[in-house]
Amino acid sequence: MNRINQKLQENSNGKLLSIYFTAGYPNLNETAGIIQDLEKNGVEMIEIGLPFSDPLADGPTIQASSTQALKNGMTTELLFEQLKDIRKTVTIPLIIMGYFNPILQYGVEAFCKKCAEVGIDGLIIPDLPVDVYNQHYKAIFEQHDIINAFLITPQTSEERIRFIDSISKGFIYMVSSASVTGSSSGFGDTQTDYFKRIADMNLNNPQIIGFGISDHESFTQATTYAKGAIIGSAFIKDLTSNTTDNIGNFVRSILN
Amino acid sequence: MNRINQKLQENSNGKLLSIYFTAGYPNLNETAGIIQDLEKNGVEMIEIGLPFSDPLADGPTIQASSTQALKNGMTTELLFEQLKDIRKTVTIPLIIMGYFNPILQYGVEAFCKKCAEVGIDGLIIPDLPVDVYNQHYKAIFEQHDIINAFLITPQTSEERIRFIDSISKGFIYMVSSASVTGSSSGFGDTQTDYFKRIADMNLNNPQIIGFGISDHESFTQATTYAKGAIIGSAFIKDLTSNTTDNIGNFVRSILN
Amino acid sequence: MTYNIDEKGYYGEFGGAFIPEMLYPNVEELRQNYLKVMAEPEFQEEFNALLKDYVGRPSPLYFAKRLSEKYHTKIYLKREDLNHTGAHKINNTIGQILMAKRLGKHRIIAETGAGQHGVATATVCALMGLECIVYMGEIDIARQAPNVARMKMLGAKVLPALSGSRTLKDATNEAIRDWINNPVDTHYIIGSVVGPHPYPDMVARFQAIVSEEIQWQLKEKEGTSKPDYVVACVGGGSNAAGAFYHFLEDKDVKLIAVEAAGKGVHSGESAATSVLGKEGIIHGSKTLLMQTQDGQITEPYSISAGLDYPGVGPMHAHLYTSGRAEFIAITDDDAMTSGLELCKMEGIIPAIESSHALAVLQHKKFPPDAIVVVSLSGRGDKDLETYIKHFKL
Amino acid sequence: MTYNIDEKGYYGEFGGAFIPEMLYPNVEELRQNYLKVMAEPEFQEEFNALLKDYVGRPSPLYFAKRLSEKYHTKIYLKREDLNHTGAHKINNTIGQILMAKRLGKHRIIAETGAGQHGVATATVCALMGLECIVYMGEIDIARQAPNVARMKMLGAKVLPALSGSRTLKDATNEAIRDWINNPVDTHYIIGSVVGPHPYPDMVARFQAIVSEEIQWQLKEKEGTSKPDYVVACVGGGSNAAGAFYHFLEDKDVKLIAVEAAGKGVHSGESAATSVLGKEGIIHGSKTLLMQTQDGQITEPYSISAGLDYPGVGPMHAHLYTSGRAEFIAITDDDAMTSGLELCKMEGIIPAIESSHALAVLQHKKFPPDAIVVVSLSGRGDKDLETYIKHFKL
Ligand SMILES: Cc1ncc(COP(=O)(O)O)c(C=O)c1O
Ligand SMILES: Cc1ncc(COP(=O)(O)O)c(C=O)c1O
Repeated sequence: MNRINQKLQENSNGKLLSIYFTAGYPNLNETAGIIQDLEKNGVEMIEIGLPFSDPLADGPTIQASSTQALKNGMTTELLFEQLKDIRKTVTIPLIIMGYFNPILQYGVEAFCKKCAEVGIDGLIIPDLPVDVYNQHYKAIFEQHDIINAFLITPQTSEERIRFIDSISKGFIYMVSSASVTGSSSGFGDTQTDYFKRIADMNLNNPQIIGFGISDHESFTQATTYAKGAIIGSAFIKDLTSNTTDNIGNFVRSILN
Repeated sequence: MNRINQKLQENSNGKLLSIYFTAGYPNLNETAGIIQDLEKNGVEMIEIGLPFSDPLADGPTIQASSTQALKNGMTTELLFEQLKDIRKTVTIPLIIMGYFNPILQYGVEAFCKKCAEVGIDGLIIPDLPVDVYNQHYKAIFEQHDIINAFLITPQTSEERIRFIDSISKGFIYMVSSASVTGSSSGFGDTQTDYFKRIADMNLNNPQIIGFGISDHESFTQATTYAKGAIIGSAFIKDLTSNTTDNIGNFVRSILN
Repeated sequence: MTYNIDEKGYYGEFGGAFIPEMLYPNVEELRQNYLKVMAEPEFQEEFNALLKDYVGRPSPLYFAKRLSEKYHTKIYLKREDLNHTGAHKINNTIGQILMAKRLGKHRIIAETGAGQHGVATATVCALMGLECIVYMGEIDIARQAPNVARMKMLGAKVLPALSGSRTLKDATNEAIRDWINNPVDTHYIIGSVVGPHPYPDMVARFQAIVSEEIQWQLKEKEGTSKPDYVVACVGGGSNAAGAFYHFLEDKDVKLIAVEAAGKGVHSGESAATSVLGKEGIIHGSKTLLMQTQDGQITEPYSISAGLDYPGVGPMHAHLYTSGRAEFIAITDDDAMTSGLELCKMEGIIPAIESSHALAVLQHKKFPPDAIVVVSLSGRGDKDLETYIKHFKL
Repeated sequence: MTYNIDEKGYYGEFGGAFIPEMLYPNVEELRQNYLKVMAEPEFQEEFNALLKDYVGRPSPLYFAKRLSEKYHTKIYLKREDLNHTGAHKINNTIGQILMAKRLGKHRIIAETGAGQHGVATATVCALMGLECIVYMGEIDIARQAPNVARMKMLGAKVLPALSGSRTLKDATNEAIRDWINNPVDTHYIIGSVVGPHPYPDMVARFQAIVSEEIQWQLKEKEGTSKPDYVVACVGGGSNAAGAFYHFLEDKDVKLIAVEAAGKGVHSGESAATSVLGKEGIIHGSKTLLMQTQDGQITEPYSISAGLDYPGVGPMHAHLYTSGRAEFIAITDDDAMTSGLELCKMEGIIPAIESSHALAVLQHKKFPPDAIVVVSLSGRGDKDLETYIKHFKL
């Protein structure tokens, strides 16, 4: 069974914390270290950002981290190299989150194969629409047992959510509000209504909420309605100000 | 008999020197003094420039002198005031040279009357065309015995020269080359051919050459073909560098 | 009474050719030939083809919906701003360059204020491969920098006029001096309905295409070829002459000429010639002009370089004294406000000259069913810096 | 083989809508409606009326006599420079603003490179009274200052894109981000035939008026509605798409697409996508783009802000790989020389983008009786400073 599915099944309290970070940021060769630290401190799933020159769904924080990572020399090849022994030490699900073009250039099949080799469990590709995936790439992903997670937003119609649910094999990435990453913090009524609405749909796939989660309060709010929550920009900011030494403190501040 | 006609008759050697200066330049109240000095030193006719804001037939030297004269406070009224006793001391013909608009504002009739009163003998108004003069103002000028001198240029057709000659009562102002004042110095073949051509026309009115005469040589060249010659810009320049003290020297440098 | 020119070159008492003898052959050559040349079918054909394919005529007659709603009247804008080079000026320079070629001239001079006429002249000279010298006041060179750059690109030589107020009047003096010095090979393309006869009439005829188009365009849109009002700014008066031309003799069409009041008509910094001027001679023409009692020409002021002229063309002097046209003076501030209003409401950045015409809407109430045609004589690209500074944008 | 779009939104292998889910409702709404809306008679009527009376269409098809003589072929210039706001861009923004209104949007965003699309968008927003935000690379803001001033005058907010190369690509990213953040009330007016389906097709259809006019204008002038060659520069590709549109399926008409070679195609400072690019995804579309082996999008370079884009629209990717169009890359220097040549020989100051198209005349010999239509996509007023500096005028 894919580690993602396993994790989602075994995590029973429904407060799964997932952390996003950009590979190669702030320093080129800390990818494995950050992953290990995160796991050690109680993070249950990790999105490893494959940096992209034009991350159009991301806000300024993640954009800047991607730019820096690329400047530092991060490449697709290097990331896989850094991850090649990751399964010797890490057991939680690992997801690569990246834009479609670098994956396309690597070759979708080659990319999936390589992911499987190093122990990556899933992908999140914001600009690969579910329809294109479904038509062209589903078979490849499934062959390599790579889970592709799709996004839904407050504007996604019920019909489309059901369709996405039908295609999904792991979880649904629920964007808290229609916005790029890092845009807002804390949730109001509009958002909790939306969380409720989706929870009430009783989808096949569990939902993990992302975008706009930055602290214990918003994490708690999100995980009231969904299986888990993803923190990205807030973690990047913490890495920027406090370096990797603070990872434990950061994770604790979210969980407790 | 008008002093201009008298002078042109009595001047037998055909080397009449006429000087132009701008009234009010370089200082406001030297008009009468300059005129007296010029006569004393052998100048036989004088054009007193009534300064104008937009002297479009004049080159930079006379333009600048006009601008300065106006700044100094020269006005039509003041010029007549400065000239009111001029005939107590000066006998040579005096001509006012000015653009038409200030004269029009004064009133053409009033202007001619005033000229006659103070002893001005003639006018040169570069932008009052002979045709307009002939139709509208001839009678007024003649009533006050003011001679209006017209210009001809190398481009003026023979027919038109004959017409201008028929209208003229004193002399014809022969512009040495088609140009604004102060543009050139010394005469080449084109110009002497033109001088000869006009001389050979045996016009009723004597010709006085102006524009481009600046020294003894060009004065001599011009007066070989014409009754006299007018110096303007060269004299203004001399006033600018050497003040009125040098008038005698300047005139002598032209004549000898 | 006619509002057109008579055989002697006068509009009523105004006009004529008060020129030094040095210019006589040039002006006379033009006077004897201009009507004949303009009537030649080949001339007409060449002129019209260039107006269509090069200038981009007809310029639209655009119904300004939002502006009309705001001012409760039917406002049409005659879009001379869409012409090649961005103003009505090119209608005239196309005509005159064809004239100059037929007269065998191969050197062209021009004066310019806002630079639009200079650009339009440099343009047609490039088109015909003729040498081009443009005189421009030193102050205007500074305040209309984009147009100076355009003239240079087009291969024209821009010479600064350093005398007097160093604006349009002085540039005109310099151009006339140049012409005096170059009487044989040079044609002087005057940029407005000013100067000695036949210039005012010739330029008006070249600009008359504007009202000719208004007639048929309005017929298409409103079923009548007669607007109730035609509004145009007046520097020298060429865009107004063009917009008025075919309506001059039809008093059903009310004509409104808009002058620049600068900082206020009586502020001492103004260019409102009809109010402040008296009959006199400027640049070879008898007309109304701003002058001292002594007949010295006054230095005018307007925020708009194209209206900063102490005279008006003789046609306009006649329209004013005869009462045929209403003259309205608009201050810098009001013009700027109306210019910005057009930007914000219709998406059109007008030349500051044209903004003066637009500002009439602030000052005069028109009946709700009146058809008001405003001459949008040029676009405001040349004026961006002035606008931005004025509004601190 | 067809060169038009298929039902799925692809030109051959290129196109599609590679967008984040956040944009799905917006793009889908547009996809479902655009053809329907465009087919409505009232839409057609409003669109055509604005093109005529506001934009000033038809734009002339001008026979460039002196240029034709020099290059021994028949050169026609399609004068998009005469459009209101000075480029072809407004054809599209007029169409899209009408579309946005019908979709009930009241906030408009746009990206801009040269500023022409930004000005064209700000213009139509002012015309319709809609809020307007324009994203523009910080570098482009500096090198296209006049257009920034114009946008401000028109009431648009210009926001600098500070990431990446700080040019068009990054401005586009910012605009997309804004759209993601404002999914309900906002319409994104993309300025070229790029972006997710249906944008490339929608923009091409709005620009198709260009080739529609070429057909009947050429018929009038040459008795045939088919040019032998159509030449257009390609930034994103919208002016080329418009100029090619009605000739796409007719191989008698040779199509030449001109890209910016910057300092030389292989100098590392270039924007010649067809040569340097590979298939990939940029701004929601599968197309050719300049990228590293790793799929990172390269920062392109061109002296021309409007061609400084690392991709081309999917239509052009298909025209290139299928061989339907010839692609020629023109350096900064050659473009500038051809731009100045047009100034000096025809009195037209072209946008530097358009100068790239003109420079094909230096590089390719056309038969003497060939009809070569060059898309003069815009005027050079925005580029004066660059020209002046380049030539030290
Ligand atoms: C756009 C524009 N409008 C009006 C004028 C004023 O000139 P005229 O009164 O001759 O139309 C100018 C002069 O430069 C101008 O550029
Ligand atoms: C005048 C002009 N031409 C061409 C272009 C390039 O765009 P496209 O390839 O979409 O026509 C631009 C873009 O700004 C432009 O302003």
